[in-house]
Amino acid sequence: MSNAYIDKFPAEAKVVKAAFYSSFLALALGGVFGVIQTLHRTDIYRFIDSADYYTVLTAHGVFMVITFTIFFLVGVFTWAVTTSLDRGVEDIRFTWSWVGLMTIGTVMAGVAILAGFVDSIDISASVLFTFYAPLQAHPLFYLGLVLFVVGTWVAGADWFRSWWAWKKENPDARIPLPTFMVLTTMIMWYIATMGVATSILVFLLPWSLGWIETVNPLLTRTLFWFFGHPVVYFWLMPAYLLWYTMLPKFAGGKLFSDPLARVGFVLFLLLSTPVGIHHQYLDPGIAEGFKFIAMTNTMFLLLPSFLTAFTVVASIEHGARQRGGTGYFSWLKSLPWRDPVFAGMALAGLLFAAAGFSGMVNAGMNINYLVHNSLWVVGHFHLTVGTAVALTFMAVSYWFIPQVTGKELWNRSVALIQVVLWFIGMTFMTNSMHRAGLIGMPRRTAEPQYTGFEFETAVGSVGELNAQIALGGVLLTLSLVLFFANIIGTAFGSRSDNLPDNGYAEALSGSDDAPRVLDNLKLWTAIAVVLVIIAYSLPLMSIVDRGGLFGPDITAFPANLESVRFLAFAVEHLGTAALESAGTLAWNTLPEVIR
Amino acid sequence: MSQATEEPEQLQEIGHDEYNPIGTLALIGLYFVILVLLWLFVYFVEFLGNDPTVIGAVLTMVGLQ
Amino acid sequence: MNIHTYEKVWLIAALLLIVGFIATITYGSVGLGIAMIDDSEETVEPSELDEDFGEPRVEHVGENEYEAYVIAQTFIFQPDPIEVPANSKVTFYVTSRDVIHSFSVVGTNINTMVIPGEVSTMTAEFDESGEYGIICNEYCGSFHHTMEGQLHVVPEDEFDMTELSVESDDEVELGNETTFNVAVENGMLDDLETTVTFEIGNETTEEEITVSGESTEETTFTVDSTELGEGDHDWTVTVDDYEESGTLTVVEDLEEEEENGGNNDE
Amino acid sequence: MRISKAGLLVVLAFLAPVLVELRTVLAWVNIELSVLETAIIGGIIIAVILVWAFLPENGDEEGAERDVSNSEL
Repeated sequence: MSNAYIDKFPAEAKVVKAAFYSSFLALALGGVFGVIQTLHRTDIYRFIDSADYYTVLTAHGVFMVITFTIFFLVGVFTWAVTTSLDRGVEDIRFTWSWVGLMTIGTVMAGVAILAGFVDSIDISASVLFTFYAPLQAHPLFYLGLVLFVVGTWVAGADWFRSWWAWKKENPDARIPLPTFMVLTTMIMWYIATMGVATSILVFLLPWSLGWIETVNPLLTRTLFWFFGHPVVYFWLMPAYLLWYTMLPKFAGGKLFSDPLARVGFVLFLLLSTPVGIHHQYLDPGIAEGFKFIAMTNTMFLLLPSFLTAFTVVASIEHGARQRGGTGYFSWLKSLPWRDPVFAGMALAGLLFAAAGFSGMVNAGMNINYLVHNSLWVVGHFHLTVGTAVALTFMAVSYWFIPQVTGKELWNRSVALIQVVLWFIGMTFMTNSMHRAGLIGMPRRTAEPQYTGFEFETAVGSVGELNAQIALGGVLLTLSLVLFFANIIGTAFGSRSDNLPDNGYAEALSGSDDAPRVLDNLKLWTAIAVVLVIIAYSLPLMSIVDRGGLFGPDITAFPANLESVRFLAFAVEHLGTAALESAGTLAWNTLPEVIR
Repeated sequence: MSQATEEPEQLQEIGHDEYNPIGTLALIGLYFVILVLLWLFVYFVEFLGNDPTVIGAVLTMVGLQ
Repeated sequence: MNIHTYEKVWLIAALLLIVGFIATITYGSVGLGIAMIDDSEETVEPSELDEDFGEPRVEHVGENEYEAYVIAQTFIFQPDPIEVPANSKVTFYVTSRDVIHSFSVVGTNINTMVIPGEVSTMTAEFDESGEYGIICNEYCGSFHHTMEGQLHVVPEDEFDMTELSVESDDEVELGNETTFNVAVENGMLDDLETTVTFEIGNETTEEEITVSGESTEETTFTVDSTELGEGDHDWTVTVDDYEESGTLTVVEDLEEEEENGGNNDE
Repeated sequence: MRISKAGLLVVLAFLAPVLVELRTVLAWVNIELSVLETAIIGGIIIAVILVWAFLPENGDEEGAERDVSNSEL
C-alpha cells in the first residue's frame, strides 16, 4: 500500500483527475490549432483559407490560455488545499458542481468558436481571446465564458470553505503555505474577474443579444485588461506554487524561505490588478499620467518575481548541495536532471527568466511604440504562459498523474525527451518571434506578407525567421505527441503500490519565522481593493465621461445573426425563471437563517 | 513513479544556519548583468535607433537623432 | 523574519533595477520628449466622420509642419499613400470608421491603436525621404492581413501640394469658340509661382500665375475651333509636374451629332 | 563520463538558443555568418562537448561526487 494522493483522498483524486484530463483535452485541441497557425503564417504550408485563420487563432488562444491552464490549476489548487490542510473537501457534490459549470462553459464557448468553421451554421466567435468590441461574437461565446468564470468562483468558495472549517479546528495555526498561495491567488482572481464580468454581463452579452444598441469600445477594452493582466498571473501562480512547494522537493532540498514565499504572493495579490492599463499604452482616450502610474505599478510587480527567482533557485541549490554539489556553478551538475519532473520545471524556470526580460520591455511605457502588437509580444507570452506555465504543468503531470490515478508513469525517458523537446522548440520559436517583432512584424495576422513594402532584417532574412518559427512549432507538436503518448500510456496502465508519497517540500525557514500579519487575508484584500480603486476609478470615469457608457454610434461586426433571436428569448426566460426560483428559495430559507 | 530511488540520494543534511546560497547569488548576479546589458541595448539601440519616433508637439527634440 | 544576507543583496539589486527601468523611461519621456498617445483629442462619432473629422488629407499648417488626417476602416487606410516632405514635422490624427484597428508605420516607432470614437494623435519628425509601409496590427476582421497603406516621405524640393483640374467641352461645333477652365489649387501655406502651359494642336500658350497659400487660382484658355479645323485635337495642360490631357472634337453640326448619338443609344 | 547523460541532454538543449543568437551577436561585431556556417560551428561545438563529456575521468578531488552521478546510469 502506497501513500499516494489517491490513497488518502480517493474522491478528491477523481475531481483532480477530471480537471487534469479536461485540461489535456484543451491542450490537444490547442496544439492542433497551434501548428496549423505556425505553418500558415510562415507560409510553409497553407491548407486553410486565410479568413479561417482567425477562427483557428481564437480557438488556439481560448483553449490554451483559458481552458488548459485554468482546468489544470483548479486541479492543482484542489490538491494543494486538501494535501496541506490534510482534510478532504467539505462536500464533494459541491466540488463536482463547479467542475460541471466550468465544463458546460467551455463547451458553450468552444462550440461558438468552432462553429465558425462551418458556413451553414450561423454561429461564430472569431473575436480572438481579447474579444474587442465592436467585433461581436455569438452570445453563446459570452455565456460560455460567464459560466466558466462563475465555475472558478464556486471553486474558490470551495477552497475557502475548507480553510474556514480547518481554521475552526486549528485556531492558532499558521495557514499552510500551499493553502495560503491558493487563497491569495483566488482573492486576486475575484477582484480581477470583476472587470470581465462587468464587461460581458453589462455590455457585451446584452449587446450581442440585441438588447442594447451600442457599446463603448474603449470602455469594454479597458474592462477586459482590468482582468486581462491579472489573468496571466492567475495562470502563473499555480506554476509559482509548484516551484515553491514542489520543485525543492524534486531537487532534493527544502524551500529556502517560507516567509518570503508568502511575501511574494501578497505582493502579487496587491499589484496584479492595478496594472492592466500597461496593455493600453498606445490607446487614445487615456491620459499619459494614468499610463505612467500603470507603468510604475507594473515595474514594481517585477519585485515578487525577482524574489521568487532567488528563493526558488536557492531551494534548488540546497538540494544540489545536499546531494554533494560544490562550487559556484558546478553544483548544477548535481541536480536530478534525469528526472523529467525536475528537468521540465527547471527548464521552464530558465525560459521564464528570459521571459522576464521581454516582459520588462513590454512594461516600459514609451518603448511600447517599438513592440506593441508585434510578434515580440507573442514571443513573450509563449515564454511565460507557453513555457513557464505549460511546461511546468506538463512536467509536474508526470508526478501528479500517478498520484491521482495510482498508476506508475508509462515511460520516464520519453518524458525527459518530451520536456527537453519543448524547451528547444520554444527556444527556436520565441527567439525568432522576438526578433521578428523588433523589425515590426505584426502579431495576429494570417499572412504577414505585404505587397507595398518588405520587412528589413539587420541579420539574416525574414525567410530564416519564419523557418525558425515553423521549426519550433513542429518540435512543439512533436513534444505534445510524446506527452499524450505518456499520459495515455499511464492511464491504461495498472494500479501500482510503488508510488512516491504525496506531500510537498518542507521549508528551511518555516512559517514560524513569518510575521503573523502576512496571514491577515482581510487586510491584504482591503489594500488590494484600495489600490485597484486608486488605479482604475479615474481612468474609467474619464473614459465614460468621454465616450459615454454605451459609446458612440457603431455597428457590430459581424452583425446580429438569426439564431441570436432564439437565444435571446431563451436567456430572457431562463433568467426570469432562475431569478424567480432564487427569490422563492431565499424567501423560504430566510426564516431559517434568521432563526 | 518510484523513480526517486534511481537518483543519487541525499548525501548530507544541510540546515538553515549552515547554508549559504552562494551559487544562487552567482547565477542571479549573472542574470542581473544580462538584464542590464539587454535593457540598454533594446532601449538605446533598438528603440531609439528605430526613429522616427513619436514626440510631443510642443517639446523640441534634443538628441533624438 | 530572517532574510539571508545574499537575498537582501539581491532585493536591493532588484529594486535598483526597477528604479533604473523607470528612470530610463522617464528620461525618454522628459529628456527626449517622447510623448504617449493620450486623451488630448475630442471624441468623434464614427458614423459622422465626414462632419467631425473631414475628408482624409494632409494639411500644411506651418513652416515645415504638416497635419495628416487618416481614417482606418476595414480594410484600408485613407489617404493612401500619405505624402509628406522630408525635413518636416507631421502630426497624425487617426480614427476609425468601424472596428478597432492600428496605424503602424513599419520599421519606425510610429504606432498607435485606432479606436472608433477616439482620435489618436501623434507627432513625428521626418528628416530624410523614404517610403514606409503602414499596417494594421490589430485583428479587424477576415481580411485583416490585407490592410496596408503607404507613407511616402518625398525629398523636400520635390514636394508640393498642387492640384490641377481642367474643365472643358469634349466637342465643339465648327466655328464656335470653346473655353478651357484651368484651376490650380495650392495646399501649401506659401505662395506658388508657376506657369500654366496649354497646348492644343500646334499651338502653345503659357500663362504665369501666382496662387497664394491655401487657395485656388483659375485661368481660362479660349480656343477658336475654326483655326483648328474639323477633327480630333489632343490637348494638354501642364503645371510643374502635373499634367491633364484630353481630346477636343470639332464637328460640323453639334445638334445632329448629339441626336444621332441619342438615337444610337436607344 | 564527466556528466550524466541526462545532464548532457540538458546542456545540448541549452546550446540551442546560444547558437541561434550567436550569429546575431557576431553580426553586431561585423562577422556575418551564413546559416550553413552557423550550423557547422554549432556542429563543432556540440562535438567538442560530446568529446569532453565522454572523456574518462581523472581521479580528482571531486571524484566522489561524480561516482554518484555515474552510478545512476
